[in-house]
Amino acid sequence: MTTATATRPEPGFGVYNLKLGMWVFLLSEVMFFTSLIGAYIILRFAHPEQFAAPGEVLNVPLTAVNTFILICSSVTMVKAFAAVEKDDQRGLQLWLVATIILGSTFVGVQIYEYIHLFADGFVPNAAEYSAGGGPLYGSTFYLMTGFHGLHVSIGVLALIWVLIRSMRGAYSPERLGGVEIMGLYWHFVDLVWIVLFTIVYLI
Amino acid sequence: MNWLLEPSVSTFGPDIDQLYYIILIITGIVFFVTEGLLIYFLVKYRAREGRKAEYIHGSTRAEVIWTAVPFVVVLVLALMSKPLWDQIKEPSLFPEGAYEIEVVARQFEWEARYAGANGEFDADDSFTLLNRVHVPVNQPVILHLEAEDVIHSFFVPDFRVKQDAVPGRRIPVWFEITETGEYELGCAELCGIGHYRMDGLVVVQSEEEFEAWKQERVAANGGQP
Amino acid sequence: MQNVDHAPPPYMMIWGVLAVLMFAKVGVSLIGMPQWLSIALLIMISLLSALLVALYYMHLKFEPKKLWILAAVPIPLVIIFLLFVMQDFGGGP
Amino acid sequence: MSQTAIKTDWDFPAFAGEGHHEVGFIRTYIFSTDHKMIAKQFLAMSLIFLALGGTLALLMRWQLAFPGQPLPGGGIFPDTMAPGGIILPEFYNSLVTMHGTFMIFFAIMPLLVGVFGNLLIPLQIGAGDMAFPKLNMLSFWLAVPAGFMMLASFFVEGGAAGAGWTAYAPLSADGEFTGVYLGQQLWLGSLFILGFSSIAGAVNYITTVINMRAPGMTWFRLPLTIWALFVTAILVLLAIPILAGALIMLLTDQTLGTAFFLPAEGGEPLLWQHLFWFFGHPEVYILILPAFGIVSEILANGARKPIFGYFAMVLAIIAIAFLGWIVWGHHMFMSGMNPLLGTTFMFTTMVIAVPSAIKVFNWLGTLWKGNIHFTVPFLHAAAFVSLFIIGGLSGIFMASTPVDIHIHDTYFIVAHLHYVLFGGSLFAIFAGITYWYPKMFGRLMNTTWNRIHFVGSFIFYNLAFFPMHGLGLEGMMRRLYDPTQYGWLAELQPWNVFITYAVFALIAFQVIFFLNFIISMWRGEDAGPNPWRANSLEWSIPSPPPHGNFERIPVVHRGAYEYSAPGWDEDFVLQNEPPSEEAVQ
Ligand code: HEA
Ligand code: HEA
Ligand code: CUA
Ligand SMILES: [Cu+2]
Repeated sequence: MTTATATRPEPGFGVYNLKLGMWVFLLSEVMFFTSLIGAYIILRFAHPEQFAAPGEVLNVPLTAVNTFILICSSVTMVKAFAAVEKDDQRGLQLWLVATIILGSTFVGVQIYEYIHLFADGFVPNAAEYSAGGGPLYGSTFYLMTGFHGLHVSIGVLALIWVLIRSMRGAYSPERLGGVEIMGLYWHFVDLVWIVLFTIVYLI
Repeated sequence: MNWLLEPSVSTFGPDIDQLYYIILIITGIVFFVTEGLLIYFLVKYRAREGRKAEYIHGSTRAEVIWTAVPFVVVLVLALMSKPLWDQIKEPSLFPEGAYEIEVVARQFEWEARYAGANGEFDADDSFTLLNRVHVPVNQPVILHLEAEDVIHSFFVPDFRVKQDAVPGRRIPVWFEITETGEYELGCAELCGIGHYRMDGLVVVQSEEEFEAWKQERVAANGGQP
Repeated sequence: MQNVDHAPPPYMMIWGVLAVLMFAKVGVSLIGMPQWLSIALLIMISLLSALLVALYYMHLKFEPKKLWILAAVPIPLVIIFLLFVMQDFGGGP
Repeated sequence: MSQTAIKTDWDFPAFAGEGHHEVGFIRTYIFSTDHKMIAKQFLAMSLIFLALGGTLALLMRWQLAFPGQPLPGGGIFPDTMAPGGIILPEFYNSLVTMHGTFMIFFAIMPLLVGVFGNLLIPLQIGAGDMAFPKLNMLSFWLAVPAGFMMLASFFVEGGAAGAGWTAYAPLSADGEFTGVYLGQQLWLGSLFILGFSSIAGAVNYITTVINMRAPGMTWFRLPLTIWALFVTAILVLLAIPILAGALIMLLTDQTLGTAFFLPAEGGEPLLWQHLFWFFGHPEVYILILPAFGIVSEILANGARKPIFGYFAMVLAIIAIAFLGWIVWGHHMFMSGMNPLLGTTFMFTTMVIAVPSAIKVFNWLGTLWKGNIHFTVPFLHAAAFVSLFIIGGLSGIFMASTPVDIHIHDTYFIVAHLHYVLFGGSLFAIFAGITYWYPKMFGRLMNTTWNRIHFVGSFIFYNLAFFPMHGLGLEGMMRRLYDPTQYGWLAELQPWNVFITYAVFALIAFQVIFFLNFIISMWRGEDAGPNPWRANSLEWSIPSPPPHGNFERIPVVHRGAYEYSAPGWDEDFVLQNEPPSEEAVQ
């Protein structure tokens, strides 16, 4: 028996370890965001008077654009993966750079939004902004968007790391695990934002 | 110290106790059967020279039986519990014409508020008591539990009554006591340093005594709430 | 994935669909329709978008069935949690 | 498919089976990526916390038996804890909280998941190491700072957290209520970090079990330990993040002025309870499922008989894990939760007794017609069965909502939780440690002392915890600094004294275990590869196994419980033993 078949998982999932590990990790992320989003939904049900209608406090057009940017970054990420599948090193790096730029833009816009909201007095423990008064709106808003932003920021750092490795020629069609799991994480963060954007800004 | 409960003095107390005894008997049987079998097998099948264990992998029929029987048993227990639970805790089923008192918990005391003649808790002739609750006997009583700081729990063992008082909520509890007397009240939810000394007294009085006592309190307060 | 046994996924098309869906959501939210309807629409659209991301960008569509099952494990838990807890706060169906 | 194999070996720094080279002291003992060493590291850490948790329990028991009397030698405590040796109420609250926290998060959970998960998963599935050895190392080295943070909280101003291990808000959400500020925040931060550790471990376990099983190791040939650990890992993976989210919200309530759980500003205390118990109930099954696995393994070994109803056992594990997600409300029957929801949770809670019944009866079935050898691990495993039955049956009382009205938050609950956690989990851990000690250290523990430890533990454990049921029925509340404050409890005081004496004896017997554990590392009898004449793969290789475990990846031919199979001379047959010609297949 050759080593190649011996290390092959017997029944297994037919998915290599790193990818499986990333998927498994993302499941725990689902639960993490569930607890944050769940808290938001429940507090909003319990105290509707503390929450403002869409657009009253938050800048929906700006964030819509920002959402669009994040969606674009997902397509550039998937393009990077498609490039490495074809051993297109240049394409890989270009698309990665594009993703990094879009990702940082997203974080930048979010920081800009935070600064404005802060200036307007909408802080995590703000009492003035919402209809009935009370800090729940600010608390939940910053909690959810903040943790999402943290995930994007970590993603950008990881992307930079992947970019550096790609410039050292670390990836090829046979060795693209690093790009693929990076993509999984990135798309997941995008997916979470799609949900967050809807329930935080639009509902 | 034993498996029997102290007698209870509320109307639903004996029902709770009865349910408790039913569960005690069922689990007691399960306990003796399973532990008995365990010991029996340990003794009977202890290792002996030259004997081999039997090569048995299981039995579908046995699995079905010991899945189905416990399932039926616990289902019956749940079905027996449900009506009693609803009777005690479901506000829409609370008895009519109950005497209502407001009980506010705070670190580390209980404050009972009695409504004035107009039924308001902040009327001129309403009054409060500290660490004491007077209630009439043989009449349903509803306590509206509130908490000012942290969660406390209103617990009168002899009544089989327990309910958390949660800040920000107003939670009704009802009971009807069948014997006059003084009963100790405790706080069952950890509420800080003084949790262990948050005791009080529930005084159950006959209808007349209760009315007289109330008049006395109102008079003593001189109309000051 | 390198022995490509399926056509390359339509990445750009998905991107277009996602963008359209996103702006559709903004539209739904801004034009005044009954709240229950807009909430229902918004949730449906965002779940659809999320599904597209998972299926195409995260390649779930091309992964073994077993991975699907694994990935679906949290979903019932999330639903159960929200449904149950909402009962306790005046919300919920 | 060969390309898939290439992709598997992608260039992530350390991959299983890669490091067959000599490594230095630090890489061997401290920053090791070898799963066996990590298991031992977890073992050392969690036994220390077990001992610490036991010490805290001792202090609590002193106070409960002799309230207001100075603790012998208690003068060493600062005046903020126990002036003149007399324990203060705030210190008592910290003791209860930290006792629960240490025991659950830093002793039992790492023992079951960290130790046995790391030790057994690669060995029993026939893999060289975990899927992600570096991540595994990280998992341990995140647990250590978390532990230090938790310990440090005793020494900060205001003392350690004192809101119970359940940290009910708003008591825990604002230092004003307890006088504990930094201590509570350290508690929250520590558990948050520990959460990362657990999730890292869980990702590793799940990936490893799915992908790295040796050829022939199909799902239904796995030892039940692996099934249990696998399902447990899924519970960890999904439950811990819920706690993490809740911890963060509580932390910001404490520090940033948010108000998730502070009702004065609109927050919802019950939201904390829902989040906590949505994590917390799966957590208690995290603390019992691996114990189920260990016990199944050892009962079959002791009885020299195949496990009864293997398939049903697997299904029961999965059923418990799933049902465990929909019963959390049974901790909240008295919380003011919607009564209808209470009814729903009562039904689900009752139903969870069914898969537990399947487990119990199949264990009994395993002993039936066996040929039972009373090895020390077997004794502990049998004790587990008998004590888990008691703990589980007391759960039925609490599951019945009307009965829970009376016993909620009383010592009945304390009795229940110690029956399932000590009588259950900890006895299984004793079984597991004594059983796999040779695989970890190459030597056997001293059997005589182990027997003495077992008998003493079993007797005094029951004497200590059984009377608590009675105390609870009489209405003695939990987390009660001084029971004599209440008239109806003062007369029960002799029982508290009795329990405390039993605890003294119980702890004395644990010292025997501790000494035996340490001394046997050097003095123990040489174990040989398979001292228990067991079947699973770890027994086919030397004790302790070399780095990389298996010389060649084994090929598995049968399930893990082929004891006393006909056609073999011995009453066991290793899973990787090739089928013999004569053997009746
Ligand atoms: C390892 C941990 C563990 C395990 C396995 C369990 C198992 C169970 N627990 Fe327990 N529980 C805890 C740990 C655990 N628990 C802890 C730590 C707390 C307190 C938390 C705190 O507040 O600090 C707690 C609290 C707790 C409560 C809350 C009480 C209260 O605060 O008021 C309830 C209520 O329903 C409950 C129920 C159950 C039930 C029904 C089971 C079932 O799974 C048990 C099933 C087993 C059996 C039933 C026995 C075997 C079966 C048979 C022999 C078959 C025949 C049986 C019948 C027909 C009935 N538990
Ligand atoms: C697994 C969990 C576990 C274990 C093992 C224990 C063990 C013990 N527990 Fe506790 N306990 C809890 C989990 C546990 N507990 C929890 C979760 C709570 C609720 C907390 C809360 O309300 O918030 C609680 C609460 C609790 C209370 C209620 C306090 C109150 O409500 O006021 C009491 C009171 O008597 C108590 C006592 C004890 C005692 C005497 C032991 C004894 O059995 C201790 C015996 C000592 C040991 C088992 C350790 C000795 C071990 C060694 C020396 C081995 C070392 C070996 C090496 C280092 C090689 N515990
Ligand atoms: Cu109030 Cu405990
Ligand atoms: Cu539970």
